[in-house]
Amino acid sequence: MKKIEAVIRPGRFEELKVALKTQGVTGMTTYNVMGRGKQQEVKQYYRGQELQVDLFPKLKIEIGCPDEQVEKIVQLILEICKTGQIGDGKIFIYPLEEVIRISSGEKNLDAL
Amino acid sequence: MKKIEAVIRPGRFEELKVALKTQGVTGMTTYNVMGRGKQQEVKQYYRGQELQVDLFPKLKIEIGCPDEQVEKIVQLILEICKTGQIGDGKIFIYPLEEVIRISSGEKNLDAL
Amino acid sequence: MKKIEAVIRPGRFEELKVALKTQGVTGMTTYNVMGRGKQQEVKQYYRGQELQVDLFPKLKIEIGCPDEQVEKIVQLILEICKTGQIGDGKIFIYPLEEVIRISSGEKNLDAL
Amino acid sequence: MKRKNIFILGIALLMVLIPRAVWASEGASPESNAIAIDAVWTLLAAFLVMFMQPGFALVEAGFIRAKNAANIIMKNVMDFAAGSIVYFLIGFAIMFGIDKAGIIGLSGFGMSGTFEHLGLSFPIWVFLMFQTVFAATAATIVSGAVAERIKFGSYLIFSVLITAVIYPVVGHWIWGGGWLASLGMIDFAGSTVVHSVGGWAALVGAFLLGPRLGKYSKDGKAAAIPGHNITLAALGVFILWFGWFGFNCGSTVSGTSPDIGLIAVNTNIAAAAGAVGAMLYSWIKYRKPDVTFTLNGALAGLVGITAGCASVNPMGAIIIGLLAGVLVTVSVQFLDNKLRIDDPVGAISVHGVCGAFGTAMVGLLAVDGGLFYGGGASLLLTQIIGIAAVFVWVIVASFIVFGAIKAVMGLRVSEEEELGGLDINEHGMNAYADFMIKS
Amino acid sequence: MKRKNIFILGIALLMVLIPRAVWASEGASPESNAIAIDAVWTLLAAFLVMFMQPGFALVEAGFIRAKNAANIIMKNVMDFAAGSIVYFLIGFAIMFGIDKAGIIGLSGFGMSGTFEHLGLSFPIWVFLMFQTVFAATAATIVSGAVAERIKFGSYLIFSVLITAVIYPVVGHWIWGGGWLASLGMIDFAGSTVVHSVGGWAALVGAFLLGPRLGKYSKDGKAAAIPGHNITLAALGVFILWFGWFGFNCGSTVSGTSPDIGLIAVNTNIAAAAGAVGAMLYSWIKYRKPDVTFTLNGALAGLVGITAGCASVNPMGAIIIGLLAGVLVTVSVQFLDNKLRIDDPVGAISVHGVCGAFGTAMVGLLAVDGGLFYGGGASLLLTQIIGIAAVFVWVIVASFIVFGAIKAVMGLRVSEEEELGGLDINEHGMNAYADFMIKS
Amino acid sequence: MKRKNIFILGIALLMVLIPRAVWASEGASPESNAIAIDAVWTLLAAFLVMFMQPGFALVEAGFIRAKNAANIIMKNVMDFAAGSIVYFLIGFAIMFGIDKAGIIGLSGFGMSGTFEHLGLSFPIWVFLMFQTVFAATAATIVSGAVAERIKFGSYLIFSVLITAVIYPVVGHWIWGGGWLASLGMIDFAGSTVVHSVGGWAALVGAFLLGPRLGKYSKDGKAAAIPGHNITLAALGVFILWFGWFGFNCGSTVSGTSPDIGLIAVNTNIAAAAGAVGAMLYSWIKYRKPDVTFTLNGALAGLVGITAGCASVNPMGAIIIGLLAGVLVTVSVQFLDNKLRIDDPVGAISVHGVCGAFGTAMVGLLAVDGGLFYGGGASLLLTQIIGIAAVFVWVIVASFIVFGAIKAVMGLRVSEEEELGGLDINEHGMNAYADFMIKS
Ligand SMILES: Nc1ncnc2c1ncn2[C@@H]1O[C@H](COP(=O)(O)OP(=O)(O)O)[C@@H](O)[C@H]1O
Ligand SMILES: Nc1ncnc2c1ncn2[C@@H]1O[C@H](COP(=O)(O)OP(=O)(O)O)[C@@H](O)[C@H]1O
Ligand SMILES: Nc1ncnc2c1ncn2[C@@H]1O[C@H](COP(=O)(O)OP(=O)(O)O)[C@@H](O)[C@H]1O
Repeated sequence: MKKIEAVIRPGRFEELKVALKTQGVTGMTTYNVMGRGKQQEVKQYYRGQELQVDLFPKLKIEIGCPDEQVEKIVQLILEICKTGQIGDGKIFIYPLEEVIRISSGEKNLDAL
Repeated sequence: MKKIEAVIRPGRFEELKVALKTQGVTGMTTYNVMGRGKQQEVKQYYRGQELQVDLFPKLKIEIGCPDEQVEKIVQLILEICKTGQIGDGKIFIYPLEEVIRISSGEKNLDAL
Repeated sequence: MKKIEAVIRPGRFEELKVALKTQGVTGMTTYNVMGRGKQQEVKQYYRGQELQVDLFPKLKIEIGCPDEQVEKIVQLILEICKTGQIGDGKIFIYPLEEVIRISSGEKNLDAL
Repeated sequence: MKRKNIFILGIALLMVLIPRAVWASEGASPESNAIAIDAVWTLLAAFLVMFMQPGFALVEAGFIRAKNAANIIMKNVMDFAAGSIVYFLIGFAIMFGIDKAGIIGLSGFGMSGTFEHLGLSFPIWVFLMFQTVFAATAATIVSGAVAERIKFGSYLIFSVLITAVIYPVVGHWIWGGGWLASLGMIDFAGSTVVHSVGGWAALVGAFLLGPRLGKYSKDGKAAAIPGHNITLAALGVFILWFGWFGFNCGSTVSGTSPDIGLIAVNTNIAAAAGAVGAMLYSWIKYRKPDVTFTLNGALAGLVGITAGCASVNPMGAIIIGLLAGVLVTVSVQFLDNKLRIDDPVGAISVHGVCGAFGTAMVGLLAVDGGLFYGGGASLLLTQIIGIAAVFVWVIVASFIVFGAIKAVMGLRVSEEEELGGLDINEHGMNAYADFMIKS
Repeated sequence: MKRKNIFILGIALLMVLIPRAVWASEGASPESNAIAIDAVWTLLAAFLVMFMQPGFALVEAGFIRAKNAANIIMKNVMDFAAGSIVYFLIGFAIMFGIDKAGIIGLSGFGMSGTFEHLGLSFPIWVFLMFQTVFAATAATIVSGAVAERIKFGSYLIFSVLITAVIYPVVGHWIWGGGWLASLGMIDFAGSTVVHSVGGWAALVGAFLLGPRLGKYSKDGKAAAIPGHNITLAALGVFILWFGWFGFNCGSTVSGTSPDIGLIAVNTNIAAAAGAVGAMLYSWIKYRKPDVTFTLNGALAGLVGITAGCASVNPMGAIIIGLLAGVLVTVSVQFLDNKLRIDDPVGAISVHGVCGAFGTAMVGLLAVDGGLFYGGGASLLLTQIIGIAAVFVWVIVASFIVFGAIKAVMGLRVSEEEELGGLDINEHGMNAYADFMIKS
Repeated sequence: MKRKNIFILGIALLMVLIPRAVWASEGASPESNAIAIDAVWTLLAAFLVMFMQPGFALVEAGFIRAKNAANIIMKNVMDFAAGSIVYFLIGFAIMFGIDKAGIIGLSGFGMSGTFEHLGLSFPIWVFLMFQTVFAATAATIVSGAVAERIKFGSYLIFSVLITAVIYPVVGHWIWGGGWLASLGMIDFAGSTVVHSVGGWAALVGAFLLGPRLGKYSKDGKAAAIPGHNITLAALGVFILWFGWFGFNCGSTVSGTSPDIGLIAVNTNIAAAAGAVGAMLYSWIKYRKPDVTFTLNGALAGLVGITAGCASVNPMGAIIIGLLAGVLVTVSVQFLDNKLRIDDPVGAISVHGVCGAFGTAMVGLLAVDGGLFYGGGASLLLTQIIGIAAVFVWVIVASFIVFGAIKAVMGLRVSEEEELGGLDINEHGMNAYADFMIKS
């Protein structure tokens, strides 16, 4: 099993969620993060003081899934979240050793 | 070493924290997330417009621990956070390669 | 590739960010967490009721990086975030299997 | 246009729009002017008192958790809305209708008939406006104590009934020519009439509901459940302080009264002393000056001075305020730890306890008739009788009403709804949709 | 110092600072006092109406998303600021200058010349102050409907022009001795003059801008975009309710008017009924009492009673309020789902629709002249003519102004700016820098 | 009951509760009515000024970080609470007691003795109420500039001393019959007396404390530390704007004064111009209209017009406002970047600098006596003498008081407490317990 972690533009999330659902992927965990890749700083003024904005609001989605679903999900994310501009986000894939559903105690693939 | 990640009902956290402490587990990192497993959408109305609520507030707990503690901690979580209803949450277990305590520079098991 | 996860004192972040940048490390994801290691509880009163504060606000930074950069980054974190007091934080290192840049579809080292 | 004809003035252009006879078309007289001053004063005071509604709403919202904020707001809006209508239809008649045996008024429902027996110089509407906002104040006190767990519908029903009946009966006794008025009880602006009534009803509500989930651990220790927005709660307190000038000074129902200045000073300085008292007490006791107790303390001072604001001097007001400030923190602790009655915002202590306290203090500190000023114990006794009578009536009536609601439709939301929050479960929304809420 | 010489009183010490002749140096008279009462009343009412500005700001801010909060706040500050100046320079002259053909006033720009034709007893400044805050109200209504997507600069220009021209023309027609005043139209405090003008301009603005990104899905279904702070929105509604007493009661421009009490009662009870109406309707229709509709309902009741607050009795006010409360929820749905005009805060429905509704209801419920009171249909007809004329004028004028702005500099921010929020993109900051904002 | 006997009216039922002789039991007269109008006006103005307290609290809270919000709120509550008591006991006597050598008043401590020398027509309490809220305003200005780092206890002590001594001395000089009053200085409602006093004390406090951690980088560049709630800050500005009508118009202490209308117009339009000035300036300079500067600009306009609100005409008010709006942004930058004095909310610039500026402008723009109106330079000179004298006194006195506090108990919290926030470290709680706070 793998954990897919995608950091995306918040504005893209709704569409992605719907698309994932049509593919049968409903399990996910999301939260807000601030992040930066190669995206450029932006200069702002607050009360006349320069303010380097170098972290941008992003949404992180975590999805635990069987190995064979990884590719499909990654494709979907690329499809929907790609605008081609820097700042689109990144996908990270980690090994996931064990999953347990708390309500039933089921494990691993049964738990996803 | 492993990282245990539990996504649970927020209302269960206080009790879990106390129980973990009695087992000598104090190290943990927590944050709020929105998530969904097989839990059903809920329909709400806001100003007369239908609003599909399909992400629910959960609390995520991360615990880095030695391999041999994993089972004990998972048992404890199951014990305390299980109501038997869908939405109870999930536990994910990941490999953890290295841990360093910043204040002392200690590593791995010493750092936990 | 590895994922470095550092949980640090929020007050140290600005300096760390600047230092990382001078080392060419800009990619990162950050968010607020509440956590505890061996740090002691603090007793507060709210409206005369005792309140055990046993989770403290911390900042979590995640950095995906090539294996060879790990050490440098860890050193930098230790340098800047270490006050020597308990509560300085912890660094966790995980295996990272794959990285994809959404804007270009590039993979792994190219995507970092 | 001659200067003299000021009564046919106004803006000539607007005159078309003014459909009714002006005050005294035959010209201005000292008498007509004095009436106008009284009407203007009373109305402006009424507006200030109306503005206390958001004050209450913010204090209550700020002191509870974010997941119930929209619900408490909604309760505050609706008790004023429903209360305004029901007081117009029923409450005013019970309170100021023609007296029956000193117990109740029974004429003028729906503002029909005559209110000549009130001997008002200005139109009855001015007086109704003023009394409506007072009635709403009594009702709104309850919502804080029963917050975070009472069903919205059940609350609304109680709210309507307190404004229609429970409060007006007390109002009649003390302000409507009833038996306590005859005894000579002094409750100038309503420490007892308004605040204690609200406070005691709150007590019954909180008692019947039981504490919020998680308020008491298995071993019975009370937990702190921090409020979600202290900034807004403080704004609420400031708004209440501001509105209270209307509450107390306006209770002269006369701008030509020479007392209005003293009443204002007394009101202000008692509030100030209440904040100081509560801050110092909490600083000593818990090693840090507690913010929410200080806020409660200011309100306690205000509630405490309300009965005697026209009877005591500023030194008396300072004493009342200081003591009320201390009393409220002691009382909150007592309810929390000893009685185990869970009152999230301290409404019972602020309004019930300090209302009674302030009413009693008039018996001691009234410059004219108070025990400490050589007036003997008779006023004090009257005050105590009044306090006790109102306590009994409100407790009994509230038990009946809350009890009946509980029996018929239930008072409390389900455990799951309480955990998830009343906002989402009773109203299908969140007060702060864009913010991450901590669990 | 003799009692009599009250006009040379004040504080002797401060006298140095009072540079101008006092009211009537020859001594107080019933006439001078009556003028003073009128001036005091009108000014205090003006202050209350000015305080409606933050009421609007909070309702609008609370009903939209956090990422646009500072921007909407800024618009509300600036429409009042710029509006105050421009109304002083231009608007007042058009509204209350010497009449040309019943259409427009054309004297007194920059408050020059004489305003004797107004027949005011108190100084013109008192009247200017009162009218300025009214003008600002009309302007501020628009910002809510065009929120979250209009360019700041474009908004400002429209805001200046509505205060300088569009609103004053209507004001002249109805309050400035224009043709609708001559017809006998009753719009006591401005359901049409102020609220409908704002509402119809909002309609044009929202229409020309188009809906916010994400408001309508590809299949045309309207999405809910929850507001970010319902507590503050509710505070805004309470502030408006409070300020509205100044709006309606102050429109007597006379504290010696015997009507002020009734107007206050009508105002309050219509707001109350509006909240009740909207709450009940939404409860029945959506199974849960909707908080934001209830808040809109209270405002709808207030807008509805504004025209007739001095003409109907409290029963009439309750009817107007209840119906307005229901009407506003129906209208919001209609705009959202049928017309697909995206009005984030419901401004068009609250002010435009309920303003027209309230004005029409005067024709039915005016105790003196209303159809239901045997006054025949003539008043109703006049009212409807007035409503229609104002609708046409405002729609046409707003189309021209908004259209010109759109053509010259554009109305709407870029897609990217809209997604990122107007706060950061138009003002370089966030309203809530320390908080995690949910996406 | 006869119409004439209006003075024994009121509500018959309530009469029991009114313990004191009414205004003039022998009947209403033009004189008694005029006094009543003055008293009513002055009291209502005092209430409005009191309401400025939450205005200050919200501006200050909104402009600082969330972790210090409860602390600043607490400071604002307590400076008003403690200030009300201490001004009653000491301050009023120093300000309005019988004059000693033009320097200080020294009679009437604790409101004992007579205040006949003030020649007031209405009871002294009315005047005390009005003056109390002014005194509190001066004190509360300081808290913003020293926010986020001063110890709570140390702040309280300074706050008490400014209200007890520093402010009343200035007040005596200019309003209490002191030497500046004799020179003919015009500071109608207190640009200097109230605002500059607060502003200069704030300057000393901020200077002695040093900047917040992280305000200046190692290379001395100033960092932006964004405020946590711009919506609430804007609400605070609106509340201040609203309360300022009481501040300026109420300073006639007379509702029968014919100036109140002009004062209101001047006050409003100067605030408007201040907002416009600051917005335009920041728009040009930083390419975006800065929200917090615009808010500061409105306040700057208000502070600026306060001295001359009864002496200039509306055109003058616009000029003062516009310039003050620009001045405040320049001054904030200057303090931040050149003087390196860290004033989180801009209090020194808004109140100190613009207060002095506004006072000086009276010398130019006073219709009666101003340089631009042919009045010569003498008034201007007097104004400048006054500004300078007050500056010297306040700076010296504040240095002594703040310096003594620093020596004895320290002014500043520890580095760790500052980083963690004053809320948790000084009061053991968080203002926003349920929200995730960004680091
Ligand atoms: N090396 C990294 N480690 C952790 N998170 C990263 C890394 N690079 C990017 N991110 C996350 O992904 C988000 C989007 O990155 P983006 O700016 O699109 O990356 P890039 O510019 O490299 O394509 C960032 O805001 C950040 O949260
Ligand atoms: N496949 C998954 N990937 C990531 N997070 C998940 C997944 N499944 C569930 N979660 C997280 O666990 C929480 C609880 O899930 P729950 O609804 O109890 O799951 P289930 O219905 O599958 O038992 C969800 O809200 C979500 O945050
Ligand atoms: N075992 C652990 N698992 C997960 N997170 C941890 C663990 N130990 C510490 N942390 C995180 O690191 C933060 C800093 O820990 P700290 O108190 O410095 O640890 P220690 O006291 O063990 O040195 C904690 O607030 C918590 O968020």
